[in-house]
Amino acid sequence: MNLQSVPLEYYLTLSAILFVIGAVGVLTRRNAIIIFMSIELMLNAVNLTLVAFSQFFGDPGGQIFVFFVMAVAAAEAAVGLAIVLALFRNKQTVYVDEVNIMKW
Amino acid sequence: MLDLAYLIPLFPLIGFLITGFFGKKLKSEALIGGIASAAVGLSFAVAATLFFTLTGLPADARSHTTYIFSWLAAGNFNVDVAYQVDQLSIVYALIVTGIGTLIHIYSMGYMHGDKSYPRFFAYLNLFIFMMLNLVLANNFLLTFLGWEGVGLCSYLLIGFWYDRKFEGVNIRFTGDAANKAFIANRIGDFGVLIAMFLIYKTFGTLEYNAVNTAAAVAPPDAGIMTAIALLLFLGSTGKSAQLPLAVWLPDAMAGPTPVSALIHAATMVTAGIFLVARNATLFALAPDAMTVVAVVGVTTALVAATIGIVQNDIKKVLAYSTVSQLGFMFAALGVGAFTAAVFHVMTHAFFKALLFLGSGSVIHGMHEEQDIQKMGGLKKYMPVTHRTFLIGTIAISGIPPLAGFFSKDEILWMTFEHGGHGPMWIILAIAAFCTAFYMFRLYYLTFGGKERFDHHRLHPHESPVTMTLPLNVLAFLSVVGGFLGVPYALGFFASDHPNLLENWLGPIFSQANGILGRGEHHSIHAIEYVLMAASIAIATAGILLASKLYKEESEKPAELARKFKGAYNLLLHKYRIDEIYQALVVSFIYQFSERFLWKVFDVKIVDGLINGAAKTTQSAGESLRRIQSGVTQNYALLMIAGIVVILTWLAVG
Amino acid sequence: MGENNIVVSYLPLIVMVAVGFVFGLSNVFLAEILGSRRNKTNVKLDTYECGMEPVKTARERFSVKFYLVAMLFIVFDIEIVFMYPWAVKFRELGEIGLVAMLLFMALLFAGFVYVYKKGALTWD
Amino acid sequence: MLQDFLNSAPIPLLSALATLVMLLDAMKRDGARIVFGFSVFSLTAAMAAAIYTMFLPDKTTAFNNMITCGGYGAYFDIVFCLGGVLTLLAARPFLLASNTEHGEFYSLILFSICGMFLIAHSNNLLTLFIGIEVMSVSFYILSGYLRTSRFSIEASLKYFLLGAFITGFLVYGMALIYGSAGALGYNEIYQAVQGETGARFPMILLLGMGLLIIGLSFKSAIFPFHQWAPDVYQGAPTIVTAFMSTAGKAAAFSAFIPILAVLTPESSSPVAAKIGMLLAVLSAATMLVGNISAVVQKNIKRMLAYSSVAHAGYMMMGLAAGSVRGASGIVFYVTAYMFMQIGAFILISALERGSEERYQNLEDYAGLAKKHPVMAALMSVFMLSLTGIPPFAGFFGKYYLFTAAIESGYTWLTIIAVISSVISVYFYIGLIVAMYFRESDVQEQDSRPGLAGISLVISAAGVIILGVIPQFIDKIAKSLF
Repeated sequence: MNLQSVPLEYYLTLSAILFVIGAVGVLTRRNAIIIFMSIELMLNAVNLTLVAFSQFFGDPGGQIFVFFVMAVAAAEAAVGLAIVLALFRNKQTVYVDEVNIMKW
Repeated sequence: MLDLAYLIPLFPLIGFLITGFFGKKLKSEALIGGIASAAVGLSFAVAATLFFTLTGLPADARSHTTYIFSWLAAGNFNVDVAYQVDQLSIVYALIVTGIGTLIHIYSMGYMHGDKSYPRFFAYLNLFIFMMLNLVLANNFLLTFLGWEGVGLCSYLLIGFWYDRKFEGVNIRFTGDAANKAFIANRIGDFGVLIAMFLIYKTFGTLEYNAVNTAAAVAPPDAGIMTAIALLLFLGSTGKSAQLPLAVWLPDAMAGPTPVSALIHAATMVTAGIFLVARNATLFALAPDAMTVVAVVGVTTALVAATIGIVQNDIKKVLAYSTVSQLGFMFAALGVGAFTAAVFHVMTHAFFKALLFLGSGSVIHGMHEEQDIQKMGGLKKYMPVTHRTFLIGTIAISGIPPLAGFFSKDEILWMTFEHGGHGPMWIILAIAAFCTAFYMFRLYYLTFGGKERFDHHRLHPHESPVTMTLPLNVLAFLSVVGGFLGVPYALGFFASDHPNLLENWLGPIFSQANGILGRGEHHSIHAIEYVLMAASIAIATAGILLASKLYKEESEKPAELARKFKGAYNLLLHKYRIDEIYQALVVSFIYQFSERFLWKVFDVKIVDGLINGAAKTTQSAGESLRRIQSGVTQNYALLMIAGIVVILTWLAVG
Repeated sequence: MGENNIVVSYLPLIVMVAVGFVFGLSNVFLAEILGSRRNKTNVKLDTYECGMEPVKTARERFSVKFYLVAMLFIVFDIEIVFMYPWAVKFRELGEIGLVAMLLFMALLFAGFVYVYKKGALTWD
Repeated sequence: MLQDFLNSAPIPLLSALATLVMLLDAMKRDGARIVFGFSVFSLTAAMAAAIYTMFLPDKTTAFNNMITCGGYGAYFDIVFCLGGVLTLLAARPFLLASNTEHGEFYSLILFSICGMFLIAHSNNLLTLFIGIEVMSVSFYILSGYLRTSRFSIEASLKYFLLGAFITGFLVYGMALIYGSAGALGYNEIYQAVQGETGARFPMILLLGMGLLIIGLSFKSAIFPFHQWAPDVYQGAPTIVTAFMSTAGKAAAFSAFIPILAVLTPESSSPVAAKIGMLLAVLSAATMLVGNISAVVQKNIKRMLAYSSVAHAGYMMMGLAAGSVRGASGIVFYVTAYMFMQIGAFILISALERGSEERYQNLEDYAGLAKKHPVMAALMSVFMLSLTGIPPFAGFFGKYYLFTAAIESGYTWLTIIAVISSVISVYFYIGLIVAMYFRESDVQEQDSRPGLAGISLVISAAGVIILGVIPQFIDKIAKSLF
C-alpha cells in the first residue's frame, strides 16, 4: 500500500485530464452554478498535482498550498453564490449566455 | 546671490497660480490686479538686484548658471532646467519685468469692469513667466518651452474678447485673428524645432554656451551652419513678424491694448532678436544666413513703414510701425551689429510701449473708437496722454536727444559701415523718413486739428491715474534711455567708452565679433557726422511734411490720395500681401487641388493612404468589437485559445 | 507471488462487503417476519423520513436563507483545515504557534461578530 | 518576530485596521461617515508606515522569507495607498448621490489594498497567490456593489467567472513551477533555476512560467485575456472602475517584475529570450487591440477601458525589455498612470452623480467646457497625459518605456507602440474636441464635485508635477532595483 509505488507521471496525467474536463465544462455549460462547479474541479485537479509533487519531494510546502487553495475556493464559492443570487433576483436567470447587455 | 535667478520667473508663476485658480474667489479687482502687478514687480526687483550684483563683478565673470533640476536624461542626452544670468539675459529680463510691471499697473485701469478681469491677469502673469523662461534659459529646449508658452499666451490674449467683431482679410472675429497668429507662428516654430535637432546632432548638446563655444572652436561644415542659422531665423521671422510671416502682427491688434503694448511691441516680438543675438556665434559662422537676415530686415522695415502711412486705425499704424522697427533690428543683426540691435530693442520697448499705452488711453477715453479719422483735437481733453504721446512720437522719429535717435542712428551707421555703404542705408533712411511722417500724421490726426467726433455721443476724458502713471514713467525713459548708448563720435570727449551698453554687452558678442573680424577700435569718421546730420534732416523732413498735410484740416491728403490712387490703394491694402497669400494659399492651391490633387492625387492616392489608414483603423475596430460578443464563455474560449497557442509555442517553438 | 499478495491484501475488504450484504438482506427478511400485520394504512406503509413528506414535486424552491447559512458554513468550516497541521505539529511549534493560532481564531471570531451583527444569522 | 512586524509594518497594520473598519461598520448602525473617516485614517497610517519602511537601511525579508520588506514593495504600497485615498475621497460623494453608502464599501477597498500589499511584497508563490485572491475577491464584490443595477451585477458575474477560471490556470502554473523547482519560495526557485537541479523538468518549468504569465496577464488585461476589462469597467460603479483599473493593474505589474526576475535570472539564456519574445508579442498585440477597439467606442467608460488595455500593453514593453530601465520605466508609468487614469474616471463619477444615465456617452460631453470649464480643463489634462503629450506625466512614462525597449533590441515593438499611440490620439483628442468645440443644447444644473474635487486636484497636480520633474520619480524607481 505504498503511494510511492504509483509513478509521479500518473498523478500528473490524471490531474491534467481532470483539469481539462473542468475547463471543457466551463466552456460548454450555460448554468453559472455548474460553470463554477467546473472551476472547482479545475482547482481540485491542481490540488492533486500539488499533493503529488509534495509527496514526490517529501516537502510539505505543496500540501500547505493545497489548504490555501481550498480556503480560497471556499471564499470564492461564497462570493460566487452571492453574485449568482443577486443576478437571479435581477434578471430571473442563471444562464450566462443570457447575460450580455454589455458588449462590443 | 546670483543663484536667486530662479526667483525671477517664480514670482509671476505664483501670481499666475493665484489669479488663475482663485481669481474668481477674490472678489476685489484691486486685489487681483495688485497681486499680479506685485508678482512682476518683485521679479523686477530681483532682476535689478542681480543686475547690480553683476556690475560688481569683473567683466568676464558676469555669466552665472543656476541649475534647478535635471529635466530629461537618457544616455548622453541631458537637459536641465537651468537659468543663465549674463549680460544679455539680464537686460532682457529687466525690460520684460520692468515694462511688464508698468503695463500690469496700466491694465488695472484699462481692464476695469471687464467680466474676465482675473483671467486677463492670469494670462499676463503666465506670459511674463514664459517670457522669462525664454530669455533666462541656458539651453535651447527651455527657451523653446518659453517660446511656445509666449505663443500660447499671445494666442489666448489676442482672442481674449473672442466674440468681438474685427475687420481683416478673411477675418471677422478676434478669434480668427488669434488663429492667424497661431498658424504663422507654428511655421516659425517648425524651423526652430528642426534647428534644435540639427544642433543636437552636430554638437551633442543643447546648452547655449557649450554650443556656441564648440562652434567657435571647431566650426563644422558651413552648409550645416547656414542651415541651422536659417532655420533659427525662420523661427525668428515668425515670432518677430518679419516678411514673409509678418501678416499676423497687424491682426493681432484685436487683443486688448495693454497686450499689444506688452507682447506685440515691447517683449515677445523681440524674442526673435534675442534668439539671433543669443546665438550670435552661430550666425557669425554663417555669412550667407547673415545676409539673408539683413535683407529680410531691411525689406520688412521699408514695406511696413510705407504701409503705415495710410492706415487709419490707430493701433494698426502702431503695429506696422512695430514691424518696421523690428526690421531695423534685424538689419542690424544681419550686418553684425548685435549691440545696436539689442539697444534698439530696449529703446523701442520704451517708446513703443508708451505709444501703445497712449493709444489705449485714447481708445479708452473715446469709448472704444479706434479710427483716427473720427478723432482730432483731443489735446485739450487728454493733456497727460497728449504730452506723453508726443514724447513717444518724437522719440520714434529719431530726433535727438530722445532715445530713438541714438539707437536708430547706430543701426543706420552700422549698416552703412558694414552693409555695403550705400543701398541698405538708403532704404533704411527712406523707412526712417516714412516713420517720422506716419507717426506725426497719427499724432496730428489724433490730438491736433478739429474735433471730428460726435459731441453728443462722445465725451472724451482723461484716463485714471493707474493709466497715466505708467505713461509718465515710460515717457521719462523714452527721453533719457538713449544715453545708455551714446556713440563714440558724440561722446568721445567724455570717455573712451561712452557707449555703456556696448561695454556691457561686449563680452557676450566678443566671440562673434572675433569671427567677423570686428575689433573694438574706435575712430571718428567725418562721414559719420554727415550721415548723422542727414538722418536728423530726414526725420525733420518727415515731420514737416506731416505737419503741412495734417496739422490743419485740408483737402491736400485726399487730393494726393486721388492723384496717386494706385499707389495709395496699394499701400492701404498693405501691398495686398494678405490677398496674395490668399491667392497663393487658397486660390492657387484650390485650382491645383481641384485639377490635380483632388481628381488624381486625392482620389487615387490619398484616399488609398490617409483615408485608407483611417478606414482600416475604423473597420479593424469594428471587426475587433465583434469578437467582444458580451457572452462570458466566448471570452473564456478566446482565453483558452490564447493559452493553447502560448503553451504550444513555448513547448515546441 | 504478486497475485497472491494482492488477494491477501484485499481480503478484509471482501469480508466487509460480504458481511454488509448479509446484514442488509437479513434485516429486510427479519422485518417481514417480526413486524405487525395489522393497520396497513398509507401513512404506515410510507417510507420513514423524519416527518417530511417523501413524495412531492422535485422542483421545490428553498428559502434563500438556506443558501446564506450554507455559504457561511462553507467559509467557516473550511478554516478547520488550517488547524489540522497545526494540531499535528503543536508541540514543535510551541508558544509562537499557539499565539499564531490564537490570532487566527481571533480573526475568525471577528468575522463571526461581523456576520452576527449584520443579522445574517437571524432567520426572520 | 517583532522585528518582522516592524519591517513589514504596512501589511499587518493595514490588515488589522481593515478588520477594525469592518467591525466598526457592523457595530455602528448608520455610521458610514465614521467608517469613512476611519478608513481614510487607516490608509494614511498605512502610507506613513510604508514611507517608514521604504527608508529601512537594507532590504530584508520577513516571516521566513515569505515577504520582502521595504524598497520595491514599500514604493508600491505608497502608490496603492495613494490610489485608495483618492478613490475613497471621491467615493463618498458618489455613493451619497446614488444613495448606496454602506460601510462595506470602505472595508472592501481596504481589504483589496491589503491584497495588493501582499502581492507587491510577495517573496513566495503562496503569498503571491493569497494576495492576488484577496484583491480579486474584493474586486468581484466591489464591481457588483450596485446590486440592483443590471450593469453592475453583470460586470460582477463576468469578472467573477472569468477570474475564477483563470485562477485555475494561475495555480496550475504555480504548481508546475513548484514541481520543477521543488520549492515555493522565490529564493529557492531562483537557485534551482540557476543551478543544475533546475533542469529537473525543464519543460514543466517552461509551461509553469507560461501559465503564471497568463494568469498575471489576465489581471492586468493583456490580450487575449483582456475581454473582461471593457465589460467590467463599463458595468462596475465608476468609482470602483477608477480603483480597479489603476491600483489593480499596478498590483499585477508589481507581481510581474520580481517573478520574472526570479524565473529568468540570466537575460541571455534561450529561455529568457523566449519569454521576452512572448511578452513583446503580447505587448504589441495588446496595444494595437486596445487602441483600435477604443476608436469605435461610444461609451466613455468603455473607451477608457479599452485605452487601459492599451496602457497595459505599453507597460508590458518594460517587462519584455527585461532590464533595470524597463522595470523602473514600469514603476514610473504605474505612478503616472495612477494619476491620469484615476483622475479621468473620478471626473466621470463626479459628473454622473450616482446616475447610470448621465455622462455615459461621448456625445454627452459636447460643450462641457461651457457648462463646467474647470472639469473640462482637468479632463483635458488627463486626456493629454494619456495621449502622451509633453509636459504631462504620460509622455515621460512612454518615453522611459520606449527607450528601454529600444535598448533591449525591440525596435519593432517601439515602432508598433508609436503607431498605436498615434491611433490613440484620435479618441483622446476627440474627447477634448467634443468638450471644447461642440455645442450642446442640454441645460445643466450645478454639479459640484465635493470631496472628489480634492482627488481631482491631487491627480491633476500629480500629472503635471510628474511631467515637469520626471527625474525625481525616475531616480527613486531606479534605486529600487
